[in-house]
Amino acid sequence: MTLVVSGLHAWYGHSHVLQGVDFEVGPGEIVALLGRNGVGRSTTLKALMGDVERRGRVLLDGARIDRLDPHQVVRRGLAYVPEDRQVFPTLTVEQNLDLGNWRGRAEGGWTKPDVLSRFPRLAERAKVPAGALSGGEQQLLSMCRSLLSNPRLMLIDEPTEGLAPAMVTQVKELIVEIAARGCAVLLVEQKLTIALKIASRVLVMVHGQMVFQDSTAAFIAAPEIRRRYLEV
Amino acid sequence: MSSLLILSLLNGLAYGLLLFLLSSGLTLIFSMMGVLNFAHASFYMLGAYLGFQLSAVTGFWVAIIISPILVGLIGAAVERFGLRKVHAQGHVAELLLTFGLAFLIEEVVQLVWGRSAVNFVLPQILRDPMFVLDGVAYPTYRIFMMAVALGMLAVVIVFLRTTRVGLLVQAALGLPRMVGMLGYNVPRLFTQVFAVGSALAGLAGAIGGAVLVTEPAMARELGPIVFVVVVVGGLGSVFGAFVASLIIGMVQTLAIGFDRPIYAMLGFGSPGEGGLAELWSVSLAQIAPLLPYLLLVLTLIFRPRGIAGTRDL
Amino acid sequence: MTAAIELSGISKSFGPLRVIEGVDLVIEKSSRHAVIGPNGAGKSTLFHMISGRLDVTSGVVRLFGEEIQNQKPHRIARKGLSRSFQITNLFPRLTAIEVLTSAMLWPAGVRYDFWSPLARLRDLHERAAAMARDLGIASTDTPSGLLSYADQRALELGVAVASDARVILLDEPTAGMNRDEARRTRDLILSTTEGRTLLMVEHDMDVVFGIADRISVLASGRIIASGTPEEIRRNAAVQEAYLGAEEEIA
Amino acid sequence: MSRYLNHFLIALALAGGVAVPWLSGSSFTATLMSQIAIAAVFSVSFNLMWGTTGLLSFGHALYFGAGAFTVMHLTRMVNDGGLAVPIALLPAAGGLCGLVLGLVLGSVATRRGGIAFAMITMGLGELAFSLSQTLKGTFGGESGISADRTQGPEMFGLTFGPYLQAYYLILAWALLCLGMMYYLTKTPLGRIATAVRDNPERAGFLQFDPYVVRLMMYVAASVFAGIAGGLSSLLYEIVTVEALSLNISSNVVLMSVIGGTGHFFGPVMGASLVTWLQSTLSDHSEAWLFYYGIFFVAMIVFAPGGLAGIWVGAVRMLTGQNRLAALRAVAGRALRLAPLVMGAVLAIELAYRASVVSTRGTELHLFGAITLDAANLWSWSVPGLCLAAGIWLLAAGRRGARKPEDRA
Amino acid sequence: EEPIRIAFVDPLSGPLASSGELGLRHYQFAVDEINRNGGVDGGRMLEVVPFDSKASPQETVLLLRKLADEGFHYVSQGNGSSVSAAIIEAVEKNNSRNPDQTMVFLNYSAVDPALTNEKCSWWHFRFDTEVNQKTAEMTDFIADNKDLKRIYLINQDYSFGHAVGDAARSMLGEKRPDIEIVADEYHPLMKIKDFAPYIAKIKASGAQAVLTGNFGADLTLLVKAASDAGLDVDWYTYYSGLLGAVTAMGDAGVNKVYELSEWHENIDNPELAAFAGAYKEEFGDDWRYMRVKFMFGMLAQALDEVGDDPAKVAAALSGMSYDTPLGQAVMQPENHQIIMPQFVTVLSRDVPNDLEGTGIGRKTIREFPAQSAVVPTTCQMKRPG
Ligand SMILES: Nc1ncnc2c1ncn2[C@@H]1O[C@H](COP(=O)(O)OP(=O)(O)OP(=O)(O)O)[C@@H](O)[C@H]1O
Ligand SMILES: Nc1ncnc2c1ncn2[C@@H]1O[C@H](COP(=O)(O)OP(=O)(O)OP(=O)(O)O)[C@@H](O)[C@H]1O
Ligand SMILES: CC(C)C[C@H](N)C(=O)O
Ligand SMILES: [Mg+2]
Ligand SMILES: [Mg+2]
Repeated sequence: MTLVVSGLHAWYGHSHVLQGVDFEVGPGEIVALLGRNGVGRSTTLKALMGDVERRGRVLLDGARIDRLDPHQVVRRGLAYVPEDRQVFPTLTVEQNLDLGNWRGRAEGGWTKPDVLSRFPRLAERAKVPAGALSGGEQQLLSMCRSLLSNPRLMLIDEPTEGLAPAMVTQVKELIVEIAARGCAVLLVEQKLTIALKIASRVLVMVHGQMVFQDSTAAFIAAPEIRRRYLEV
Repeated sequence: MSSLLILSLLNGLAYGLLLFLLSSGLTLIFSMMGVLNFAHASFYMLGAYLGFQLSAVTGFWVAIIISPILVGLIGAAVERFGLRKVHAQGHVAELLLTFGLAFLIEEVVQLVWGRSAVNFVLPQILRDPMFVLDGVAYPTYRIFMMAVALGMLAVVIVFLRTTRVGLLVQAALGLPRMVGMLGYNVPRLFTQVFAVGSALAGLAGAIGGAVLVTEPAMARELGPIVFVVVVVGGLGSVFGAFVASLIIGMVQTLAIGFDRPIYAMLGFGSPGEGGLAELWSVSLAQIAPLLPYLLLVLTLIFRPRGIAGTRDL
Repeated sequence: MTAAIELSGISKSFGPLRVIEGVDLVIEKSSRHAVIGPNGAGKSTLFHMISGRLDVTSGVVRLFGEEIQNQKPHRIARKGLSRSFQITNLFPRLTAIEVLTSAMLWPAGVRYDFWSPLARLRDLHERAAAMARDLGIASTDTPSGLLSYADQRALELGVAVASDARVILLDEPTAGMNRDEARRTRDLILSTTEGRTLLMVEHDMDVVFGIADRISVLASGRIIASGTPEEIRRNAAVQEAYLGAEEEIA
Repeated sequence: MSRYLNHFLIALALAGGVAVPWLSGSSFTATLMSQIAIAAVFSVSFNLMWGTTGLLSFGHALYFGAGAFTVMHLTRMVNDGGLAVPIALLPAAGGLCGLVLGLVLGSVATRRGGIAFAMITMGLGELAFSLSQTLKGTFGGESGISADRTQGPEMFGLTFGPYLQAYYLILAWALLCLGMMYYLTKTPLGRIATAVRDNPERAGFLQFDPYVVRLMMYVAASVFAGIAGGLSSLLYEIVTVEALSLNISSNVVLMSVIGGTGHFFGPVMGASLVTWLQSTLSDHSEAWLFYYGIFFVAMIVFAPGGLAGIWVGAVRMLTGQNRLAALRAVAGRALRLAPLVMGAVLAIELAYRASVVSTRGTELHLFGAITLDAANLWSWSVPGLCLAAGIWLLAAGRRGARKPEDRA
Repeated sequence: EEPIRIAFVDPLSGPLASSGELGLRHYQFAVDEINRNGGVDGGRMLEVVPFDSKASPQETVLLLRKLADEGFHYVSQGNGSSVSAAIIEAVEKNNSRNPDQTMVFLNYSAVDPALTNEKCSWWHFRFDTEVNQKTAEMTDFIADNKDLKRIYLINQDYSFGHAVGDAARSMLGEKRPDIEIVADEYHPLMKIKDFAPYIAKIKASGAQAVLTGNFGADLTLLVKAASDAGLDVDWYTYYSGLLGAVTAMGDAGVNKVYELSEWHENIDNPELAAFAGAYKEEFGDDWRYMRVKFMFGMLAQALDEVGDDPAKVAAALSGMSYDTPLGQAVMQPENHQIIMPQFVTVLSRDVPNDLEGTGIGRKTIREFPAQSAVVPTTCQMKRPG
């Protein structure tokens, strides 16, 4: 799987948020998308999904997916974990997970028993309406739900927000494993310590444009980038 | 048991089941999509008129199959070109749209078929008595109507149990975009659900129109009662709607059969004239029409989730 | 001297699920107390029970010595308790100023008043405007539902501190903020809660250690440790249940 | 700027309201404008619940009807000499009745918001309606009860017999009510009501009991609806159980929504337009209900902010930077839509004439000169051509519109 | 010269619309005839202008105000006694408050007795016999049926229906105390869709006959339900000749359904038959209300006598005698109620003319002269001025 993005623009009404973004994500890679608040990282993910007004070329293994509706994009193998969790509050944890598995059957990869055994808390709460879960639990659920479609590329937005440190470690391990099992990850993450630890490449964004694109090592080696674009 | 009681019970059952047939579609639409579809009874009316028109060409049996399909298609169009456009503004906008639609459908029906009742009659085989009880014939069509309603109940329940449509729609209500981003075509799903719900109304119309009367006011009169059934039955519960329909059907029918002034029922003498006397001398049949609404209000106060609902309204 | 908040033996069950199991906790007047703990430990649930959003299954909650468990939120609020929510819970069609004045009405002695014009309460309006400035809310005349996420979080905090409540409960006030914003918010919390009692839940250890003078750790519905920040940092059980590897704290 | 424009328009509307019936000298105009004034009070009172407090009521006719019957019964008492109060003051009793009923029923209805509230009010409304049909002694059955507004103690030497006098009486009451309701939205209760509308639970954490807030707003709405009902019984001098029916309840929803529930004056606009349409359109076309329905649906789909929303947009446009360009765009769109609308109207009119319901024969006369005959197939080509042209223009316009691809 | 306009105010929408439209067609046809014959008052034409009463008294009151504004002098209505009552009051108020613009109300079909008794008005003229008159004649006829022992009264729950029930009960009680009235039932107006529960009750009561004033859907559905249930009783009705009723009853009604009316399709009078035939020719449905023709005849007579002045027309109508082809009709001056000959009919297949193409029509089995419609009145007529 290779995702190639070129000249991606996006708008909210009249505000032009993405102004020509180019980048790539290779198979099995974890790519961290960094930037200050409000530079358009979440919008980039939404634009890939087709959830905002957009223009540009997005190629998934050579096929254009930039004119598709979100559900069609998902059927091509992308999955999305939104920053505000978006669990279905009236459905139980289990039902939430079932909906994630749109293929309707468990094949190879990730299955419901898989994720439930990995996060016993979710298993305990299987029959509880997702709206009653604690903030952190909802975050986990949201991620597991998207995972069950066994995507080829996952777009994950701020997965560790509101998680306790111990849980953060678990999520970090999960992401690493997702990638290890062959699914590429495009990760938006506030906490640099985590992002840098698991990502193989780093994208830095400022005002709707990419200003840096290189390996993690190169990023660490260039502290001025960090100072200029990430710190206030 | 007196034959009047048996007949009243049977009539109540038949009416209740017709109500159920009509409201099962709304239960689907309302509890799944949250759309308080004021045009639902209008789809019922369309089903009746189309059934009438078609039966002249194709005969009754084909007509009661095609008519619901046509109504379903109309429903799909309404969802696709109307509701979908206002969906983002919330349920009230949807409600108001269907409200206006009910208006329009009534006008169109009058334009095409005139302002008085049309002569929609059942085939003779259904009009023949099924049995005769104490000199009163019980026509076959009532039994037929009951059978269709029970069949519908089974179909709907199986449909909801075995598919995840119910879950999806419920999820999509609050977070349609998220459902889309899990790989489902939400707009199409809504259209389908709405079409199926409308088609059920159409079926009720095709049968009910022939059994009762097919006339332009039929929608307006049944409109509010359908909501009572859905709310009393409980949001999301087809079975609840079934029970509620039966209760309302029975109450309405028995009140006519065993009409009595209130004071007499409570064992008092005649209250004479004036003052509160009027309230006392009201008879059971006279208050029958308000019983469903009383039931509605009491349900909402004391048991907001209805008879078998899964969540509060 | 009575404590600001005193929980004795409170428990919460949802059906068969026991989420809080006999928590005892004393929050001294004018202290800044943080509750930390793993996700799903029951921190928000605890807040909900104190503030009246949820009923307690058993146990007693005292606010300045008075029992308040199972009372309606507005009754508890009137006794001098105010809170914010982990998941933004505002008035989307009101502007920031309107939201803040609404929060100031009752404390200013204006109740279900339908006879005097709002416009006469000029000082209220000015205080709200000043507060919006302090919170760094960019636009005060757009509906708050259209504000950016960070502004909404700030407003969430603002509503909690706008009233003159003596006790303030903050549920993850800095969630979703980057480090600088979190730092700014920390200062804001410090200044606005001056002289009042603060109880907060927070996962950002910078903020916790920067604000709290006492910390309690909640895990699986029980308090497993309570103490000063230093004691908590050193507590092995806490390390294991919550903090995980040391590196993440920094 | 836009503020002054608004004030100017309100002043203009007021002046028109005072002068027009007097200048026109037509009792029908006076009656129509009385109806509008009553409808305005009624729909603004509805909007105190819906627009301000977020409570959608499907049973608001209950208070309108109760007020109307109360005032009617009192008027009869005055007519019979059993009560010596100037009839002009009686609408206050309608308000009082609304107050009492609102408190009693509201304490049940406002426990819950949302759809539950909508359904419970619908239930209460239908309950009251059914009950009133049953109690023929009090409500007069189908024929209703009637009285004479001129038979009673005089006030300032006025009998209120002539329609113009009656109109000014009603106008005075209406302005008083509208003023009070406007004021209410500007008080702390009004503010908190909007907070309750947006998020009742959180309002509770601001120390206000959302239930009390809802109840107070509900009662206020009931009071003014009761006064509106009382005014209607002065105007018509007859009330039937119709006044309590779902028709009235839904009509007030329609009027408020068409007018726009986001603005105080939206419902006033809606009430004016709808009342005017209802009483004049039916004279000009058999298809008036059809047009009314289409208009309503079109408003919902294309102008969710209602008339007030359109108005605000228009003011913004007129006071904005490129007002000429905007005006040109609007004019262009109107021109493009014209053939479509014309074709549709012609088609509808012909369809009604061709249909069984026609009471006017099959001929349609246009501008005095052209005659179309619905029975003649050729006549149908006229609307046909208009529609085709309209659709072509629309499609062309859409093709010409800027696409997102062309931006940036 | 301007035509003389008559406002026709009847339901043209809603469940009663078909009755209103039927009336309107009758009006237009009757007026056309007069206009063809040279109009009235030395050559002025008559014009019928339809208005929708929406079957609502309140709407109608409003409408009347508009009519006054637009200078209408003649208002006519028939469907719904409650609307008529409202019109009477509104006309009274208008004529006293607005003496330059008086109006006359011509009622062609609303037959609640109150309208010419306690609610009577100088400005209201009723051209149909009211319930007490009809019932007096009908019960005379019933009284002759010696086999009848048990009768069931079922009527619509509003002023007209109650009038029928009350009249039938008291008059039957007087004329045939031995007949048991097994029920005096009232059902909601135009709301019942399924009369089966009522039929079960009628059956259970053991009634041999049903007397009902029901009209429109309330009659057709009642009879339809009875025929589906195989209920075998005689029907005494006032409106079974109206739209759709005969079609709905079909053979179940033959020799079972009796009706009282001022004319029917099998009366052997060439002039009226030709008139009805011409109507059928033009509109394709049956002429039913001969009283509409009589009413316009009387109006034309009044206009010819005194010209287009409503006050004078009212005075001329009051007490007017008019020669119909079936005998003399008189507008009683003491209450402005017409008296005219009436016929009791029964449905039969054995008739030259049918209704609605069913092959079934009415045939006379008893005639009542105009005088037998004279019943006492409580009206205290107040002449204006
Ligand atoms: N729905 C929206 N409508 C209008 N503007 C929006 C909307 N969502 C985001 N924006 C604006 O677009 C810009 C980019 O938003 P985005 O959510 O992509 O930022 P981000 O980089 O993810 O930052 P963060 O998540 O830390 O706030 C911001 O300025 C934001 O205010
Ligand atoms: N209505 C409910 N039914 C069942 N379980 C519930 C309900 N409400 C809360 N819970 C459970 O109670 C536990 C405590 O939740 P709470 O929100 O208090 O956690 P928390 O400590 O605030 O966590 P976080 O830091 O993630 O916000 C969770 O595991 C949650 O699933
Ligand atoms: C036209 C008629 C059926 C009207 C009815 N007789 C009434 O008086 O109300
Ligand atoms: Mg983001
Ligand atoms: Mg929490």
